[in-house]
Amino acid sequence: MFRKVLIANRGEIAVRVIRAIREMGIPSVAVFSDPDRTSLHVRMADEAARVGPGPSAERYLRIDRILDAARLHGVDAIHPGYGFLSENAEFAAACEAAGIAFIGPSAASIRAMGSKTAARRTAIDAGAPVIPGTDRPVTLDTLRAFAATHGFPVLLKAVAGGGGKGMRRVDRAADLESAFRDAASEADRAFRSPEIYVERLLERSRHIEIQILGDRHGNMVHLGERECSIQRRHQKVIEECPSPLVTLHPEMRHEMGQAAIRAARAAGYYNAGTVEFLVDSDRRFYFLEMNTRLQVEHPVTELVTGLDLVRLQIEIADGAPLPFTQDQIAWRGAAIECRIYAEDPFNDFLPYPGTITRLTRPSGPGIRLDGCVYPGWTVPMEYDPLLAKLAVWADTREHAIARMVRALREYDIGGIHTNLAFFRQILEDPEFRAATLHTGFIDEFFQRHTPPEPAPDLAAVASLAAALHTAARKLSSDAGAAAQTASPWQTAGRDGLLR
Amino acid sequence: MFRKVLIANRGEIAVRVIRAIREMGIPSVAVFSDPDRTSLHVRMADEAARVGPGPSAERYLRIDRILDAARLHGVDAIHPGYGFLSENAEFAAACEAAGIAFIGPSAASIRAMGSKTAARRTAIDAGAPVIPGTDRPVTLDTLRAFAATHGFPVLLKAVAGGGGKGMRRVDRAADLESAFRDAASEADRAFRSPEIYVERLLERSRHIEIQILGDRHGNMVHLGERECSIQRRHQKVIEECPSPLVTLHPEMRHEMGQAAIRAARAAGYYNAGTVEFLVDSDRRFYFLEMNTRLQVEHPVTELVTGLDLVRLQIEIADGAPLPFTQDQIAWRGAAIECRIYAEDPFNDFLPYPGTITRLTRPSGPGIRLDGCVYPGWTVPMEYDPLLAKLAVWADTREHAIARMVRALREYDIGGIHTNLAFFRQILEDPEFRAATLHTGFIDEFFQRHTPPEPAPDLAAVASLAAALHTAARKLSSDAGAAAQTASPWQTAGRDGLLR
Amino acid sequence: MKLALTIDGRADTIEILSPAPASRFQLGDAPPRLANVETPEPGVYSVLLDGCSYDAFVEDTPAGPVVTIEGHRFEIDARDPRRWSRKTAGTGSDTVQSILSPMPGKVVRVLAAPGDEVVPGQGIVVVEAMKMQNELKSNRAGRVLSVPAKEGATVAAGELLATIGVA
Amino acid sequence: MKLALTIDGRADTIEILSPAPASRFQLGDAPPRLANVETPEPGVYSVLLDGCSYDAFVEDTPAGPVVTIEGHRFEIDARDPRRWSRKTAGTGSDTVQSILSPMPGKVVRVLAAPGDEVVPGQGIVVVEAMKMQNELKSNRAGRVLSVPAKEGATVAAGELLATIGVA
Repeated sequence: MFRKVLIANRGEIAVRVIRAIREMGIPSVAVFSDPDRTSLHVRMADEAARVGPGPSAERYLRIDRILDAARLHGVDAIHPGYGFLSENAEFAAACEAAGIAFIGPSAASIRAMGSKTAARRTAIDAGAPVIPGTDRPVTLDTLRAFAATHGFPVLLKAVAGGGGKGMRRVDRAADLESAFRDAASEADRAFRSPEIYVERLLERSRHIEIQILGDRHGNMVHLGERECSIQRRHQKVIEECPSPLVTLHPEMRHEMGQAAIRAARAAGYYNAGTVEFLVDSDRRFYFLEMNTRLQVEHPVTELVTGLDLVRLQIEIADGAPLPFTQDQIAWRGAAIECRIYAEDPFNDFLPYPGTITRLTRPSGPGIRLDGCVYPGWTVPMEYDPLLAKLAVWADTREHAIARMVRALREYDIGGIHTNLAFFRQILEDPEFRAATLHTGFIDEFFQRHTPPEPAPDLAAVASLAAALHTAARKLSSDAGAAAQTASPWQTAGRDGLLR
Repeated sequence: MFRKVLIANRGEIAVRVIRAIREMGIPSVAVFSDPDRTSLHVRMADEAARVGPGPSAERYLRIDRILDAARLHGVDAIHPGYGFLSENAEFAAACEAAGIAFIGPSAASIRAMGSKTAARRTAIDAGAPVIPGTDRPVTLDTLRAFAATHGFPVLLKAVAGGGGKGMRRVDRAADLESAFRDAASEADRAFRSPEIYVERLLERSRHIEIQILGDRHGNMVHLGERECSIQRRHQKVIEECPSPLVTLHPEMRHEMGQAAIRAARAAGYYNAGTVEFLVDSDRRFYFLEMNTRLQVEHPVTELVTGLDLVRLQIEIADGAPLPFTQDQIAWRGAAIECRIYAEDPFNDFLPYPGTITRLTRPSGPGIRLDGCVYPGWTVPMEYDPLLAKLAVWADTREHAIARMVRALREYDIGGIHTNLAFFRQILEDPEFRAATLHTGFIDEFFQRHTPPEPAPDLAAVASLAAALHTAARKLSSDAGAAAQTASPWQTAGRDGLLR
Repeated sequence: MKLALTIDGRADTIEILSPAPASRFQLGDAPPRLANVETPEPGVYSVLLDGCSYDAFVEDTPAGPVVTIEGHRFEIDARDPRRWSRKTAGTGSDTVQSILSPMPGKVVRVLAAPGDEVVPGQGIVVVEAMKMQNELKSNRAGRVLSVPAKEGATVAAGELLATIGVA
Repeated sequence: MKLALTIDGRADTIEILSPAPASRFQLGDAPPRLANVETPEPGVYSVLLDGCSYDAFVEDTPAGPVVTIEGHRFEIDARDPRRWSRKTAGTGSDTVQSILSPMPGKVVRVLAAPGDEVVPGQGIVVVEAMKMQNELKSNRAGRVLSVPAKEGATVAAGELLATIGVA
């Protein structure tokens, strides 16, 4: 097994990977940019290396610096997490060239699937149905030609990556040019490639994806599906396993699973990966793309299958064969995950960085929390606003929803805006409970939804608490507060105590 | 289903029950003594009733006051938790007489099993093997006679309750009198009954118990076993499901399960209950007692079976039939629970109440935390020192142990002593890992164990942190600290701002 | 102690007749009520009112206290009526449109300069936070009066980025 | 700044040569070392030393700071050597046995009075906390000198309950 593993990432996923590595008895090495010096992944890791200099936002993309840190710390494997360098074939190749195992697929597989247009071609060759779209990056001219042929709406997508970055829905020809420009610019910032391709947009379709897992000896299984239809700005916010649609039509799991395995095999794939499908209202499914890395929403699969995907990733990278066959994989109960973001859902989901002043976390039966937040931590404005993933498990979807509502009620994050209250409204929505899910769900939700009216006494209690708090604030002297917040070291520097 | 449920308990189990009730959409009512006004169960419940006056330690034993609160709040069911009134037949009868459902077995079943000597007779009648002991309460004379006949060591036990209260091991005749006096006095304080009985003490035996569940329609199943051999002062501190012994000898689950069901049926039992066995080195098992209530360690069974025992208890009390049969119950993976106490394990496990100054809780995959602790809370000295139950699940016992060690490392509770570091030493102990478990494990552990030597740099970092902290403390003015801690309301009273 | 407060847009007054823990209070002209109030953690108020238990989380913002109870967020404007003063007139009016930053972030592009004529929907300033760019647009036609926003500067939520004289 | 400290019974000195975050420090006569130190939360020190990351939790107790790192508990006696003073002699000596409360709790029984002769193992005071009674015994023969403990009183850990003159 590996001597030491570096995690080329930050935030909750770095913490998740550190936990898995620690449970395997392997020392972990974190990397960090300056705004992340006191981030949880740095505090939790056994070792930590600053990756600098350069703009903070780009530190986690510096292949050279990360490999320097790996060598300095005597690391023999690197876990890339998701985002950043995780789908960068050059990085995978550079790791292997440096004699360091890349915990993921081969550089060749990343190339075959990492480019979304190349992936479409691979999927077509493997016999998977695809949505009408371009197999090459578009120019503004070829984009106009595609829209003229297939009609609107269309969806612009980044060739080089996923996660909603560089994605734009376009409903009319007049908007094509600005959408193309915006998408290319966003893709360039996110993936260092402005290339865009286009697909016909399927209205009211569901996003259902298959988790696959393959070893380096040719064995491959699927671990079932995840339903990720609840999205805002083309980014998933609630994920479930199993998909309620697949629960009603169990044959879909096998069919989509086999299609996913065929596509992955065509790319010579090993390690963990996800094949994403769109499913239309007639339950026909279409290959969307393959993510050649661990997925943000992997916990719901772990909760239902009982498998530890990160541990398995590491074992596979170390050359171990899969420890089970397809028919040994069992799905039990239902899991739901909410992505807790620092954002204001009632103001267009605008991100909201800042300092966490107060934190109460849900716990008890069936709760899994993967986060990177602690009281006093300042959420940096340089990175994604994902604070934590709150996942629940229960024996049925209905019970899981009730448990999630209970957990959301226990969860309090002070000092910034979060989407906690928004999730509670979604989870209590009759359409969500009836599993009428599609990728336009949130837009429609906002159109038909009126925010819940709080019970009358809630306002009375809020007024009382505010009045008592205001009175207490007035009474606590400014001097006391100032003494409390001044850095003793600054004071020390002045009065020379340190000499 | 019930309109509203009162929880006649406090601490982590009251919180656990509130969570289940909330997930069922039922309002919850907490009761509290004065030292518990700001305890988590009061803060979390929808409604709360003060139970007073009288000594704080006895508030949760006041049947009359609790029923008054239930009527005042319009409650139609009461969950007793464990301890306090949970095994009090009079309370169960009083609830039913008041038209309030008691979430537990009938008063008659509690009588049949609640008295440990009556339970022995019931078990014998049901054909379950028992350890040589008395079927009636002893006097000092009959105790001496028993010891003369069966030899030492013997174990004195309270007739009226479990949990290690009123339990004394006696190794020689000279100690009989003082042990009898101490045990009777402790039993009287804990259960309001000084009655003691005696059993032959089986050395190096294992404590393995069977969870049973029956409805009011005559259906009864067992949910497998829990191994609870790691005890200090006759009180469980680590529990596992499955028992590593049963994993090696799977037929034991069925045999003990059937014996447990026979004993429970003999008592006309319904709702959740636990039949405890001692297992000797030849894997012969002996009936110990039956706990006619939810068990502290129920989470490990829930994690492995996927069932929610509290939800099932409530459904059964409401008259629902069991939603599954014996052959639908499946066990997956391995779960371990550590009971986190406010005590100093390296000073004879003496309890250590006080104020929680700092709290960092473990989370991530496979962690379940049932607690009642928050930063700033003062652990009252009137009640049991149980702060939280840290449970983990993983696919194998080996992985669960690794996960528990990881979780313990993440867990920090400041301001009081806890047994967190002790658990880490036990979990890393080769004998524990080899599953060489017996009820004398902890005593032997202390005899053979030398505390781990910290890595040299840990002491350097500790010195540095202490020095920086001491310097910072010196620099922060006393005036500032005083301003921060003075109650603004006291100040308000003085300067008349409130008029 | 008496406070005027605006809670979710509705004006009211609250008078604290006796302090915590046995707090008597009066909302507007309603009869006085009694609540038991404890502060288990700074900024957290455990309130027992008519047998019900509430955990209210209070935080201070420049606009006043924000109280969160059971996931409901109450934005409160609380003032001592004895020191009552009208809020100073804001930067918004019928003839001047103020572009405010809707989130904490960094100004990455300034798209208009003082004197520029702008049309409805025209981008004025781009603010970025957490890898998301937000283009702030004029919602009316007019002429740019001022652009306090500077490229590269960090801005708070609600900070003034530009003003536009409406045509 | 220089401190004398006793860490887990071993005496040493530490000199802080430069403050946090880039903290140079010297332990005893060892070469100075450089650590990067941040305080993410009050009482929590995140220390990077030789590429390793440590989270040290510090709390103040009457006996000095207690530092917890990775579950190891270091009880530290830290003093400024410039204000060095010998600890005042404790209440223990060869001829007087002090019975101290080993835990915070309540005195539920006093079993001996000043002047009583006691034998080894004889109970002197019973302290109760969290439903557990702890009988504190004399470990030698002697005569009770004083019993500051009063039945019903709350005592802190380490508080003097009784003194016994050793025979």
